Amino acid sequence: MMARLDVRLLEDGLDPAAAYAVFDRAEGSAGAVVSFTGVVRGESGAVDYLFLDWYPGMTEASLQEIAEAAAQRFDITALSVLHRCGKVMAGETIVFVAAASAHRRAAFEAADYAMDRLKSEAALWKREAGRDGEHWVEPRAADAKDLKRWT
Amino acid sequence: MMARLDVRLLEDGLDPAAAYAVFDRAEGSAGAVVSFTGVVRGESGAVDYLFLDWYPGMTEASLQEIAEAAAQRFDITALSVLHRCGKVMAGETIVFVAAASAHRRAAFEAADYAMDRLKSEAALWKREAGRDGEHWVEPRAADAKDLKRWT
Amino acid sequence: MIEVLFFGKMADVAGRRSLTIGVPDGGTLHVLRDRIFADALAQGQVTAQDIRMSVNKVVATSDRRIDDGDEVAFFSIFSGG
Amino acid sequence: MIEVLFFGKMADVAGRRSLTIGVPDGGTLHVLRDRIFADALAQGQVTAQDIRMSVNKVVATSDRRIDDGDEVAFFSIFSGG
Repeated sequence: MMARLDVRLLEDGLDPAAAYAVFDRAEGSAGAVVSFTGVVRGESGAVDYLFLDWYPGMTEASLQEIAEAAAQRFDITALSVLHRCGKVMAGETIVFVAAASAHRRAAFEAADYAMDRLKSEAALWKREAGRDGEHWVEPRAADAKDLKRWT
Repeated sequence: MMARLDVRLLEDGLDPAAAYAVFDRAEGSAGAVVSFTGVVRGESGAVDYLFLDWYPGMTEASLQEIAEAAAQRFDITALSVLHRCGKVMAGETIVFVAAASAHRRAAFEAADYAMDRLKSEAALWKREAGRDGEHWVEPRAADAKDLKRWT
Repeated sequence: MIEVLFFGKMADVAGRRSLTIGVPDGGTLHVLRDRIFADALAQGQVTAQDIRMSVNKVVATSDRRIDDGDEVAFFSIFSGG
Repeated sequence: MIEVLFFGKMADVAGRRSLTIGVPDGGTLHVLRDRIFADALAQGQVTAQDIRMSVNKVVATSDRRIDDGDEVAFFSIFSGG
């Protein structure tokens, strides 16, 4: 049976506690829920905000494709992928992923896999603004290495 | 720097959404938060409840030891381990673990490691009550296998 | 006197949750275990290996010496959470 | 006419977010890319490999044919989230 997917690209805020509460209420009875929340780190004042450029339609499709691949690959009952776009201030949540499964391992792996792919393959372009001005961020070598774990 | 640990054995309820909100508010700025929530599965009516027998003092110490080992092993800033004891009805949350870190991978691994150890090594004795009466549950082979991943 | 506690399946086997008892001759967990679980062991209801032990809330082996005032516990293998 | 969109660093390089243009002779992404980014490529501001492309929101290679009414986009490598 296909997992229930909730994939959203959000131009406004993302409240992880609210997202967690909604997901847990709807999907918690599966047995195991794993969540991941990522926050933009200020790096001791070096980063003021990120701007995530996005291509309406293509960016959502890339998130959806990653969620579907996770659901196909792991024995999960539900997966939520919420991702910010536009301006995200330091201290704000940029991404929330939650996976539900009857099995602890599948829930962990689905969330982990989805995050590794999102960090490398989401159709987003990240510009960092801070103490040293603004610059586009390239994919990091560490993210490419994380992604390789699944091949 | 030692991570902040919040380890609690709970005789009454455990609200995972409230636990998540508290942890995220206090620790989310680290950058990455991974949570795990485990719920007692009714197995289509086969299980009515679990009774988790515990030894006051020794059981808490076993949870604390697991949390400290996770904090020592992984680069995390905070770890929360909340575990029920006593009677836990089908559909209720039995365990909540959350880890915060600057690094996605460390947060995932700390939560995963803590759960694997809790499932095998927490000083608890589990009795399952349901359609087929009551019986003590032995550690599962799958849990022993999960635990071996960390050695 | 020592306080003896029972947890998990061993509470069922012993038919009780606690017991206050004098330290037996020899003063090891082994002797106490064999005395308390004599019937269950004789009837094969449990084996000696099934019976885990602690002294003052620290897991111990059967050769552990016990002293007056200690808290001893007998229990089945931890099932985990 | 085709609608051309720019994202990420390529919006900075092109100095714009969008452009409406007639389909060029030859009708491939390659020709359109080289025309739009002629100055930046000549000045070494970007290389042809840096410029990723899509047609109708699907990632494409430079030999992809484009037709009247298509939506083309040029962008830098995805940075991920």
